[in-house]
Amino acid sequence: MYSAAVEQAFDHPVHAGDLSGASGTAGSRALGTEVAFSMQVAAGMISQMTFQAYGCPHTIAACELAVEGLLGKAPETLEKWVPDRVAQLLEVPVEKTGRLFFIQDALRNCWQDWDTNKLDERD
Amino acid sequence: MYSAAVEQAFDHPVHAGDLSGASGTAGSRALGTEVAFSMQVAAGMISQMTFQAYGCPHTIAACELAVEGLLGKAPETLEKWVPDRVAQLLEVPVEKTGRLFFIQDALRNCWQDWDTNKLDERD
Amino acid sequence: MIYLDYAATTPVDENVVDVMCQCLGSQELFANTASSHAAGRKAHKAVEAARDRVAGLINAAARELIWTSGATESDNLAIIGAAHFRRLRGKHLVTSVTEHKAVVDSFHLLEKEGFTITWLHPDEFGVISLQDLEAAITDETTLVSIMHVNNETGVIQDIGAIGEICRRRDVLFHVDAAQSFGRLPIDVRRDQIDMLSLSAHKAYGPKGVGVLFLDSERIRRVEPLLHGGGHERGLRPGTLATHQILGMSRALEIAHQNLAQEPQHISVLRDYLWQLVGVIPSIQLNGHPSRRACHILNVSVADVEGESLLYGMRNFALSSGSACISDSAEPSYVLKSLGRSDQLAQGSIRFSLGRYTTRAELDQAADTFIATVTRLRDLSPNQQSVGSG
Amino acid sequence: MIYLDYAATTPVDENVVDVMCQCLGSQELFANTASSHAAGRKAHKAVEAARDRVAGLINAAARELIWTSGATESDNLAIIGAAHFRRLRGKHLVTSVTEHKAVVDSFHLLEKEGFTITWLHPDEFGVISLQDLEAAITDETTLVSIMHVNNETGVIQDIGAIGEICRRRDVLFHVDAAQSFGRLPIDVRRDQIDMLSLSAHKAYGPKGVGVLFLDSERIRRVEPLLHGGGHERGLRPGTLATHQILGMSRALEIAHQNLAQEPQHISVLRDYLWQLVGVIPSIQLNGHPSRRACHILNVSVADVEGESLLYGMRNFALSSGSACISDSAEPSYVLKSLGRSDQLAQGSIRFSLGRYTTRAELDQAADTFIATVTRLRDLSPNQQSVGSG
Ligand SMILES: Cc1ncc(COP(=O)(O)O)c(C=O)c1O
Ligand SMILES: Cc1ncc(COP(=O)(O)O)c(C=O)c1O
Repeated sequence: MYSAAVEQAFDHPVHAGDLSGASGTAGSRALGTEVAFSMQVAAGMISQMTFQAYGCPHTIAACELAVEGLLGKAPETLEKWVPDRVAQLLEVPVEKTGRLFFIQDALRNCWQDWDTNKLDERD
Repeated sequence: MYSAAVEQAFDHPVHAGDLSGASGTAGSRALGTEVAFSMQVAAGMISQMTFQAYGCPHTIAACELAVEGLLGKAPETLEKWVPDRVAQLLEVPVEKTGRLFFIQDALRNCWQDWDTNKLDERD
Repeated sequence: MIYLDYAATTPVDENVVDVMCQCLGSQELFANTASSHAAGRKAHKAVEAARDRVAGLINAAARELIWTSGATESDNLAIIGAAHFRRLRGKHLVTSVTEHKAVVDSFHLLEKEGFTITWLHPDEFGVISLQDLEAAITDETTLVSIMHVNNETGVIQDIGAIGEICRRRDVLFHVDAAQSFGRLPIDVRRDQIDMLSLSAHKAYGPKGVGVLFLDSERIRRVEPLLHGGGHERGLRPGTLATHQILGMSRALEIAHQNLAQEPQHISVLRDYLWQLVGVIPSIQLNGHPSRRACHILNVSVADVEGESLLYGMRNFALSSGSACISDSAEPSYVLKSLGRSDQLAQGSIRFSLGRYTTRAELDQAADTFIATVTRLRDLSPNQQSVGSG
Repeated sequence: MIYLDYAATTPVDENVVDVMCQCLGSQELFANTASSHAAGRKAHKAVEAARDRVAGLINAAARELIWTSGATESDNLAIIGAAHFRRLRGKHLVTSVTEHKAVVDSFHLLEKEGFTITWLHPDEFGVISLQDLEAAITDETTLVSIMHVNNETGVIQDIGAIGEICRRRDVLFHVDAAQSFGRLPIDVRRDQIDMLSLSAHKAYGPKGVGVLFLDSERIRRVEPLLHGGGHERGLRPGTLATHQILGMSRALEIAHQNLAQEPQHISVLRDYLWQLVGVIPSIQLNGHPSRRACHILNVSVADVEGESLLYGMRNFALSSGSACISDSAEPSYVLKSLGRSDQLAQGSIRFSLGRYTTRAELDQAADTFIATVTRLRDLSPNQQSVGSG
């Protein structure tokens, strides 16, 4: 039902938390899934990133893996993030893959938040 | 289902057979029960009596007991024979007591046969 | 007591008892298979593995099997469920008068509900004519149900040929195979069977568990008889009985493994018994002389009352008709349909042999049978049909 | 794995396993109870003795019990069978929305067939109002079905009072007592119950066997769901599973003997557990605070997603709703009917305790539960309902 990768990430999420910096959320408790990301960028790379999640174990684990994969990347990567690789790594059952789009949305929102703030700085 | 008395009489009927003498039958194979009695009378008493039966174990056992009870009695006893006592001794289930009336009929027929012959003798 | 009533039910094979007792005693397998926790998943896996194994034995896929409480329920679900689900397509059904009560009574219900049933009559050997069967099928026909092996006579119907006809005429074909599993090979694909009923307790498994096979391509759905919870694809609710299911699957596997030798061995014994008792004057074999499953020898003897015959054989576990109706004194409807008189139907004995039957047991049975018939005939009035008076 | 899912199913009591394995292994009891030979009669006697014993435990007579494949079948046979049989008298029926699926879905079928159902709603504690119930009964009402103990919350309905109303209004009263046997005394006469469903596997007996009680004075007949053979007074055909029936009777006898101590002992444990976990902020007890059977503690925690909660508790066998529907992700309809939000219904855990539960197990369960809730809450975004964008 739950792969070993889900179990590991669910039990020991090392990137759970909240940062000051850019942030993005998606979903709601009423929808059963609500996720939030926050990050800090340094030297054009994501230097710190955390997540918060209300959702099923697959959702929580997927957030953890998403953050893991994004750290050290350019912030633009957030915009292009798609859940396929994480879904595969975690063996997310098909009927649940829809939930991962909340992660995609939240990451885009996080990127927009960062992008807006960056533009602000240029002005 | 079958009492010990039925078992005993079914397995070891000592009065099975056919005699020359008065006889009476009742029932038929099509009806599932057919019984026949024959007897000889000496000194106003039934001196010998036998039965034949096609029927269920209760019927066979009842024939045997009927003969046992009638031997030594006056031949008129046949006319008044009713199956109650035999049914009780053998613990015949209620739904089967109907079959014992074939025995009653056959005994009456046997008595009539004897009675007719007796009358014949008188003439 | 010598047991010669394997067609009524079989003792549970020791290996099956072991499997069941282990399962019952286990700390692990008792959980509800519908539970999502680890214990539940373990029980679920065991049940699904059993489903897979049983499916393999009849050349079906696991998803095509429904666990039931026995062949009676399987027959009812198949026949009533399919007829109801297809009632808009047509309300004509075909079966035979020699089917098991579970089938006959399911059709009686449908008849009361307004379906039209064609009741095929077998020939004097118990065999259903393929011509009759094909002729019975109309545009309104949705279902044909014909058993594989008859429970009273052992007669085998040509289900392969019937399957071919039904498939060609696009009619569903249900087979009650309760008596044939482990005695004849069963292949639902080869024989083009759409629904098939099995029971564990006719094949050295536990009573109270059975299977219904539903061809996944041909059968979209049948109307369930029981409602509540989504178990078994919504077709059969109720907590699955893991120990029963594992027991059934073990029993059927063993029976299947034994297919190469056991039926052959048992039919030799059965023929031996027939050789012994066949010497009785006016004895008749009920059913087809050769197209019979290995385990049943059903004979009628003239001029002997059935109940006394059975009572004379009381040290043997035997039946004088289907065990399921031996409560009643009615002469067997199966034997009557072969043209036997009431007396011959009633004066019949079904010897049914099995895995543990020995030649010595048959010697004893034959001796007692011959002695009983002789004695009861000697005891009978000679005249036939004498009226009273 | 620590088992706290006794409401889903119970392990089979060792004494019951012994009885069943003996029966299965026996040379004597395997025969078909419908067979007239000595082996058959012996099996028949054993089954009838079991029927007599089980009847005694609920103050019924042996002839009033029908063996079934479980409470699901008992519920279906009682409800559908009685409604069908009495359809000419009236087509209105009364039940509640918190019944088990086997009851709910039986009524859904009847609704589709044209019966009118009044679905009673419980109060926030899960209790059905007697006023509501009495008000629902019309001249057309033929049947009321209310469960004794709810399988998700453990809430006890006042079946004595309902029985009194039904008897006075001359309406049949069916009770699903699958969860209450062995936890509360059951007396069909005192409580004026006309039909009652039991299942063995909720009371340390085997899965796949149950009982339906039918009051012999009040119920002339119900329409059978299965057809074939005359078993069980024509109400339930199929070869009786002797080992299952003897197992059920032994299990119910033991549970009945334990009535004086066991429920009391288990309710102390359950209260202990509530004391431990009740400290969690925003935790709610589901069901009535006191009118609850001993074995169930159902709680909802706010702001925690149900699936992750259950996953955090995965070393425990637990359920987050009725086991029978835990396959689906739908929030429990029972909890929703008590007014719980989707989240609270989904974020619920049913701890169900039993004969083998220990205080140490509950300590572990409570520790893990508190830790999991805390951790998941910490993990959650603080804001409620933030839209995307
Ligand atoms: C041919 C046939 N079908 C169905 C059944 C019913 O099986 P079960 O006892 O499993 O309900 C039997 C046996 O009684 C049978 O012989
Ligand atoms: C209240 C209630 N009724 C009926 C059932 C169904 O019982 P069974 O699994 O024996 O069919 C259950 C358990 O699943 C139950 O808890």
